[in-house]
Amino acid sequence: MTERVPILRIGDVLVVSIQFDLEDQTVLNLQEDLAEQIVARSARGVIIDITALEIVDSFVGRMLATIADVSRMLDARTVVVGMRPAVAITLVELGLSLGGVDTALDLEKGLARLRRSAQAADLA
Amino acid sequence: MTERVPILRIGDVLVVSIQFDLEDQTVLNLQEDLAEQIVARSARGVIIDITALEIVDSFVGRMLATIADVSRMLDARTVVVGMRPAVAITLVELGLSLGGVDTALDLEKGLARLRRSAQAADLA
Amino acid sequence: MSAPWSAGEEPRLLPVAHSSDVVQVRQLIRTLAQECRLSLVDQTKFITAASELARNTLVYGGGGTVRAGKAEKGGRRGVAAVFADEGPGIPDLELAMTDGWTSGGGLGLGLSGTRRLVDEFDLVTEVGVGTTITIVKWAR
Amino acid sequence: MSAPWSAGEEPRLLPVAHSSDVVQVRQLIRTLAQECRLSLVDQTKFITAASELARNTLVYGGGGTVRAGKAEKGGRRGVAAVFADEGPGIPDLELAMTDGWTSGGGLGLGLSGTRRLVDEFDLVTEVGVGTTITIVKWAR
Ligand SMILES: Nc1ncnc2c1ncn2[C@@H]1O[C@H](COP(=O)(O)OP(=O)(O)O)[C@@H](O)[C@H]1O
Ligand SMILES: Nc1ncnc2c1ncn2[C@@H]1O[C@H](COP(=O)(O)OP(=O)(O)O)[C@@H](O)[C@H]1O
Repeated sequence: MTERVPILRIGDVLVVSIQFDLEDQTVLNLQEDLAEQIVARSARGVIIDITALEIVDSFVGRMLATIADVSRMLDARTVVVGMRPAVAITLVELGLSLGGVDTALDLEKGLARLRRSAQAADLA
Repeated sequence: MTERVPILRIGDVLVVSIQFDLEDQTVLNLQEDLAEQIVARSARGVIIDITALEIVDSFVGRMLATIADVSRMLDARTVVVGMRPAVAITLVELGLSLGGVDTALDLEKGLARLRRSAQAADLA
Repeated sequence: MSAPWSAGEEPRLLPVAHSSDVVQVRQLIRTLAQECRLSLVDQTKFITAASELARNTLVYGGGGTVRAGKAEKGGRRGVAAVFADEGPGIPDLELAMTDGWTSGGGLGLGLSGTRRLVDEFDLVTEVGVGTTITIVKWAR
Repeated sequence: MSAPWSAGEEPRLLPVAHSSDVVQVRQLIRTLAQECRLSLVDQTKFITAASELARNTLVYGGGGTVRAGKAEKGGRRGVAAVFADEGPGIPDLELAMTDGWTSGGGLGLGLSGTRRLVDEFDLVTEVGVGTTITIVKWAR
């Protein structure tokens, strides 16, 4: 039995706040749940808050990259917020620079980023 | 004998709704038919509805990317609509993130996207 | 690896000689994956993997067969499929398994990508003799 | 290399047989890294390295153990961890240590990346016998 991470909604943005050290299977479940919810709720954005995460290893790092790609294919944008400096340093040294993953310092800045990009898309 | 997928027209947008599991040759035919129709009907947009598709493998994924590229060169925009969440996850894991392919959740959103981009282009 | 077929269940055999056979393979695998109660995402991954490999059997192997059925190992249940051909074989497996490498006009994601989509992946190939690939996905 | 355990300190032993054990390993290593007063960045690097290796022990080694404890050598203090399994071993170590190379569906960063994250890295492997990896991080 693996846990599931709750997915909240703020307007058309899905927000996931990872609050505890996740088992690999829970990470995979989250990936699938998010993809499903983007479509089910017509979400335009996803925010993954990793403020509470003390480490991000290659498994979780890969999930972040996958969610960014998957959400783009489902016409939503993903922003990862709250990455600790020590986590960023470690990820780079591990060899995982998460080039395709958009980041912001905190939830508020992440939401603002998504709002701006939604406006830009509506104008386009 | 291979089947051909019908191409509908809504205004200056071509709409293809893939309703069944396609043989590779049918996929190639569709690609060619679309390119021809874009020019013949002076289409400004193409919508490929894959709501009914349970899987998209690298062959079909590549067709989507090719149609997006070809239509761009013929001054039309392609939007892929109705991709299932499980398909998006699988494509990313397969290694095909379809970076150049624009997506929307459903036909209506896809048409709205094309309409906005046509307006933007007319203003430009 | 020989495929871990469930005892008492006969795997189904399909030919892969024509482009329409690849469609048949997808359909058979889909039925099996549902019967084995794979999750929707896992079904999708496994059918996609099978589609890639069946196309390779046809295009590069010059045709062959697919055997597919329920699998069981160490208390886990799932679905297995074996793609076999008597084609030219793969001279440089390391290369063929590399993302993006193709000897034809493909995207070069079939083998490498398929491996990521399944739980077990076994490839036996000999130049001039043929290629046999076994994949398994376990229900969670 | 045998791990340079501090005299009089018994390293802790944890099993790595299930996915949840990997979480336990991270937690134990975290406690030790804090007790050994590693800097925050060094703690993060060491826990991350341990997480990668514990997952490999589980996935590729078929399960095994982790011993972890305080370390001491030439006046330096730190934390050490030993990941041991009796799995298939690694046939081509050179290849396995290459950034991006994976025999499974991973990113192929576990071994190569881990080596960059720690101060000492020792890998002993024999095909058919198993794999033992020792890592150490010293407090600065
Ligand atoms: N059954 C097979 N028999 C012989 N060669 C094969 C077979 N399957 C794959 N290959 C070789 O491996 C290469 C990589 O295959 P793949 O990753 O599926 O990419 P693609 O199909 O796009 O070429 C092929 O281009 C081909 O040279
Ligand atoms: N404990 C182990 N036992 C056997 N093989 C291993 C072990 N650890 C790593 N390997 C092999 O080394 C390869 C590279 O490992 P790694 O760099 O961690 O990347 P990844 O875990 O993404 O495959 C693995 O794919 C596997 O073949």
